[in-house]
Amino acid sequence: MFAYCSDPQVLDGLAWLSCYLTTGKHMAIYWAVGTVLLLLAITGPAALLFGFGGAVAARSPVAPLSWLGRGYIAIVRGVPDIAFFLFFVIALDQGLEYLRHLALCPDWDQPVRQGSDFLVCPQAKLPLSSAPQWQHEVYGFALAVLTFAIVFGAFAANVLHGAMRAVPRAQIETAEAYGMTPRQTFRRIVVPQMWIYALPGLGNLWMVLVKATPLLFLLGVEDIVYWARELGGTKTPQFTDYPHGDWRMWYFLALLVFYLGLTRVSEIGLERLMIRLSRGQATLGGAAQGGVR
Amino acid sequence: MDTSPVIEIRDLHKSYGQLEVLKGVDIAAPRGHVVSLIGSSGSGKSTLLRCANLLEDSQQGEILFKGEPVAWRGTGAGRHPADRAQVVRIRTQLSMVFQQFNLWAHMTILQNVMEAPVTVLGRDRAEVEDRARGYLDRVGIGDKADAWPAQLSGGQQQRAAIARALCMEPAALLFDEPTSALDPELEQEVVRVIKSLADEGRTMILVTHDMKMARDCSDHVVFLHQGRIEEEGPPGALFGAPRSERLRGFLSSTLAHDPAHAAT
Amino acid sequence: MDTSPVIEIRDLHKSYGQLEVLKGVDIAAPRGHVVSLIGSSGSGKSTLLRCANLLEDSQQGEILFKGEPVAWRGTGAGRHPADRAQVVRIRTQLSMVFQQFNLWAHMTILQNVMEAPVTVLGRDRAEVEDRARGYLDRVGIGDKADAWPAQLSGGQQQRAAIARALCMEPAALLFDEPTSALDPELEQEVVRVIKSLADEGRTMILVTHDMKMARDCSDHVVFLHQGRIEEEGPPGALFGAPRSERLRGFLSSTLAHDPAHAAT
Amino acid sequence: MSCWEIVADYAFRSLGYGERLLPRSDFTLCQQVVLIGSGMIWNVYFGAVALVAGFALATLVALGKAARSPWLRKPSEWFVFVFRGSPLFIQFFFAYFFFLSLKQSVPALDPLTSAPVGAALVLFLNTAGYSAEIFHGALRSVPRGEVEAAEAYGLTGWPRFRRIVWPTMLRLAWPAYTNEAIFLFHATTLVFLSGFPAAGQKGDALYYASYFADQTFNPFVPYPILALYFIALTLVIVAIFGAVNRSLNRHLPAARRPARPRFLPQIVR
Amino acid sequence: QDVIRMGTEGAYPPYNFIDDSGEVAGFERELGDELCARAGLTCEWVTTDWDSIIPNLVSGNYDTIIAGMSITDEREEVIDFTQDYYPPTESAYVAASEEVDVLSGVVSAQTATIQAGHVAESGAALLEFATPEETVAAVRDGEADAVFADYDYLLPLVEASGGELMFVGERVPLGGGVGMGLRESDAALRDQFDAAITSMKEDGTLNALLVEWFGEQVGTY
Ligand SMILES: Nc1ncnc2c1ncn2[C@@H]1O[C@H](COP(=O)(O)OP(=O)(O)OP(=O)(O)O)[C@@H](O)[C@H]1O
Ligand SMILES: Nc1ncnc2c1ncn2[C@@H]1O[C@H](COP(=O)(O)OP(=O)(O)OP(=O)(O)O)[C@@H](O)[C@H]1O
Ligand SMILES: [Mg+2]
Ligand SMILES: [Mg+2]
Repeated sequence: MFAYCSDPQVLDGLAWLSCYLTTGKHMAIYWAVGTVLLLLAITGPAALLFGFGGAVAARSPVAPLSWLGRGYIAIVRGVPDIAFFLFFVIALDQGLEYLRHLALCPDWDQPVRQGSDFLVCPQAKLPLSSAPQWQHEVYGFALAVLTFAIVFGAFAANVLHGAMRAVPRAQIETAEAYGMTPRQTFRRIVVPQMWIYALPGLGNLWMVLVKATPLLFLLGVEDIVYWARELGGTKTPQFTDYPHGDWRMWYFLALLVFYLGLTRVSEIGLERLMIRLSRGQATLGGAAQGGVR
Repeated sequence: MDTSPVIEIRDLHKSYGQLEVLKGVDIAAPRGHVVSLIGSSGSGKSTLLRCANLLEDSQQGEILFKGEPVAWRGTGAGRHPADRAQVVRIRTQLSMVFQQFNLWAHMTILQNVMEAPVTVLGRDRAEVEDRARGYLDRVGIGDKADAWPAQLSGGQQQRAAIARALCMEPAALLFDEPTSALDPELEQEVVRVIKSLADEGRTMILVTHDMKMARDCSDHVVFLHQGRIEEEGPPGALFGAPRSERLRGFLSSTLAHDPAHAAT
Repeated sequence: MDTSPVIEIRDLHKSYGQLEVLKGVDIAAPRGHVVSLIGSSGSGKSTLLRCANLLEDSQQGEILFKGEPVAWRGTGAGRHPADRAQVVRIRTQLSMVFQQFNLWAHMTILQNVMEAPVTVLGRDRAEVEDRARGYLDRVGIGDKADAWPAQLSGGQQQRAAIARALCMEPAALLFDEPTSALDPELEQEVVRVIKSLADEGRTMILVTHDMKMARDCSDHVVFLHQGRIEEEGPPGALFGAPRSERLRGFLSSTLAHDPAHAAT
Repeated sequence: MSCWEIVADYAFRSLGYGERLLPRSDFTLCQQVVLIGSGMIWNVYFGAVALVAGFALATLVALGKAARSPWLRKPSEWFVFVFRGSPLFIQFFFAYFFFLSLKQSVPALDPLTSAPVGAALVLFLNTAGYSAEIFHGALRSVPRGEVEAAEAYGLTGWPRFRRIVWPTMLRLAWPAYTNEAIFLFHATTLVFLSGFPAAGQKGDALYYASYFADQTFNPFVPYPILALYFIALTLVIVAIFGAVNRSLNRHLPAARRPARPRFLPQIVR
Repeated sequence: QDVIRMGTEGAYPPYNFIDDSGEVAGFERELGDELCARAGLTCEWVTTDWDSIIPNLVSGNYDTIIAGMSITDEREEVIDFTQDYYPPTESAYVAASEEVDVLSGVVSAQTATIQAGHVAESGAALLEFATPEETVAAVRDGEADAVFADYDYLLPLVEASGGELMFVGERVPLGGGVGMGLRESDAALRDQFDAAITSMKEDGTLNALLVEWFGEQVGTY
């Protein structure tokens, strides 16, 4: 990075550290921070969307839709995210490629499964094997986002489903009495009022999601924890210009600070939201803001 | 003037589990008429109103709105309205003031009043706002338009609930003890409102514990006792010469010890 | 008999943010007396009761219970009771019936009534249960002992709230419109209860919109108007010969059109 | 070898009973099902211990967070912040280091570095942090009228909390708390994945599942088995929590018209 | 096929690791680049988690595995290997003192590896850690008496420890040689790489590479 870094053996103290912390490998961990933040920024809303869809489906009066929603919640919520990531992503990837295969190569005569191999026609590969590396990475990232969203969507659906039921019945009845259709009642009364019941649960879910980002590595995305492990592990002089002992402690400490910071920011945001939502409500939280009886 | 009933209830039965609350009630409210429902606490008055606008399923009997009978599906405890569109259609023409007010907690008072006309009837927002403020002024809480329900006194909440019902400008209204939290002055104002609504041709069913109000407003008074109609008739006759023992007992407590006596 | 006030309020001021609700109110209720608080909706009656049992912090003025002044910490908007033990001590001798009842939703009616005597006063459970059932019978909902609050009619909930207050057998009671949801018959019963409580030497402050009730029960009537006491005195004088313009206007609506006239 | 023999050999392998060695070749479905199921014993153990103990601590911490005194509030806030704010495996990592150094000075604390004690302790603290926040949030949604009524009747402090606030808080918190319980059981798979060492090939369900995935190079058999086990476990949790939820909500009138089975939405009209 | 994607782990020096500049480096990097050059292929390097390295290959996410993977019968059933480019490997015990009895003490190994299986069978008390790093740390902390791992992985660590760690007990030959893994359906590609390996073996460049990365005592062809 810096000009004086060409021969690290002669450096010491801060100069050494400044070179050490700016190696290409360290750049990768800084990038990974961005990856994690980007993943969270996309997955959060996406999971909420899945959750909302799941909750709406689960409470639908149409039986098959309701089964679908309940099944989604029950099954996906039942599987530990790790186990899910260990086989689901590959399955998802194969599923997508298989669909493309059916669509793009109707004349393909060889079987798709040959022994343990999974072979689709070259045009159906996702992304195409000729695609540049960044496309592979974006695709992997997109699969990760989708998987996270599906998994956490199931939990969000459960929270939202509960919150919808926590809305006092009198409030809903009144809307019905005024001729609102179920949809209007849902949109105008249930949804605005459910947030106050849902937010603590959703906030927690968000925290769990943030803390699940280390699992990204299982999905083939190199996240900060992967790099922290890699960088912190003992380095012998043979393979690096910057040999050191087991420094995982320090890297993990840095991770701890990073995650605590992220948590703090999230908490402040959630707190603001909560204050906004409980404005004027006759609850202990609403009352804490004063002026409410 | 058309005098066929706007709201008609025939032989209505309603139970909560084992508890039979309504045991065959018939009521007919023609256009522009006010029918008052009196009776002791727990006699089923609120339940009757809630059945009338289909918030509760009843187990037996007919409900007709403007001559159109509600279509049912199933029987007994499994009886539900068959046609959701019909239910919505009836309800948009039938506003209710709840005994516990049930203001929507997440909306300001003004939003509460504007909500149904804008969302359900699809009226123009600005026009509805004018009208809503007018009704809020009329019930004397124009200055509370931007307060939350939880910040209002009991009487103010009740008045907001009344304004909300009025703003729908429905063909018929159901009032469940609309003056329970109001002082005599405001009560008189509500009586005036009800009378002017009747003059406009709106039909009302009014549950009240206030015999004076029942007497002042209604064209017809129904005395409900333990889920049955014990006695009914025009207010003059009913209050002047109650026939049944029960009604006489019920009214006696109103007539004794009246400040009116002391004042005169 | 000791006639020093059990509840005394001196120059009480209370604001919600910008809105000044109580602007210097003085009230004294001696032992065994019933003080009625009348006034239009939003005049600050509920707020006064809530200040009296320290549910709301007031910004200025004194509150004394049995001659003992509440100790304060801080001033103005930052004023709070200084001594929690004192607050608890006062409250266990001072029961309140809320305007919105505030029954504990997760307990049955009987549990609601038994809760405070057992948990706070540490009374014997079996003995309290007997007493609680007695009070429930007295207000006419003995058969609802095992129902949940959400299953009761408005009037039944109100009666449960009254039974809950009575079961504490406190030195003083605060009633916030205790008969708003009750029919005239039950109202008379509540009047009787209040009178017998007064005879037992209990002190009461009663907020009501029912002038007849105020007249029947009270030793002293206070007319609150916009956060100030506009007029006060014994019921006979106050209702018989109101001095202030406002009170006369307020009462006029009660006196006109009374079914009592029609009946006689 | 019949499946019954496999059950006899491996059903309690995760606890150290039965066959000393794991199967090395010719893996059968039965072996996978039995061994992964054997590992579930640990997942259930970790989850149950942490959940029960965590519930109590969470309640205290939630109360602490709501307390007026900064002496109670600040430590509670920090506790929740740290345990909710950092990934579980970092907690495992530091806890393991910490326990290692602890036992060097206090030999009696030797078991702390073993998973059954150390990991359970970390999971307990972790779930307490999350649950405390859920409870705290629910605390703020308790209807004010009921709390005021309690105050007015002299119910303060502990009795007020236990009799009035707590039941309502639980009712409001329950859906989110159910989620947390499920998360906790899922998190137990991290114990051997990145937390504590597994001694003598005694591990949890994921340990055996990844063992088989590694030996057979086929993730599509052991992980779905693991998933099915967890779905079953989750269904049990949901059933138990659902029963509690029903009793917490028993005072509320049931929804009037339960979603009636309707195959065709009323589009026509 | 225009681009061959080479899958590796990037965490197993000296076979493959991530160098200071964040690139895949090591013996297999140099070998792989040379093989591609000889076979006339364009190659691209991809890192992936060891646990899913074979499933990802058969599902087509990359085309070869070149990650220090020993040729075993079990693996042969699922994928194809080229001929070995590293002679059969040995595993070794490392301890903090000479006296340790590796057959009855506590021995650490990485979870679910051949080494872990060997320790379990040897009668020693096995202590499994998720990463190789932790297995060595356990010896330093006294949690384990010895660590059992690949000799080539341990050697640099022992050398860098300054006498704190030492080899003890017998070395154990485990696994066949190391080869490149390919899908069974990719026979043509395998033949190309096989030919390239043969040519490197023949002209001595492979031996030179082995010595460069593993030192003089390494087995050669
Ligand atoms: N939490 C609050 N925040 C702001 N304003 C409030 C709050 N509670 C009450 N107020 C206002 O204080 C005034 C007095 O309220 P209070 O409840 O004491 O009236 P009241 O005399 O009991 O009336 P009612 O007979 O209608 O019950 C009202 O104008 C009300 O809007
Ligand atoms: N959800 C319910 N479940 C069970 N019983 C109920 C329910 N709602 C009402 N009831 C019972 O039905 C009866 C009639 O109740 P309703 O509310 O109609 O009385 P009401 O005439 O309006 O009385 P009030 O004047 O006290 O409001 C009461 O005995 C009540 O306890
Ligand atoms: Mg009623
Ligand atoms: Mg009031």
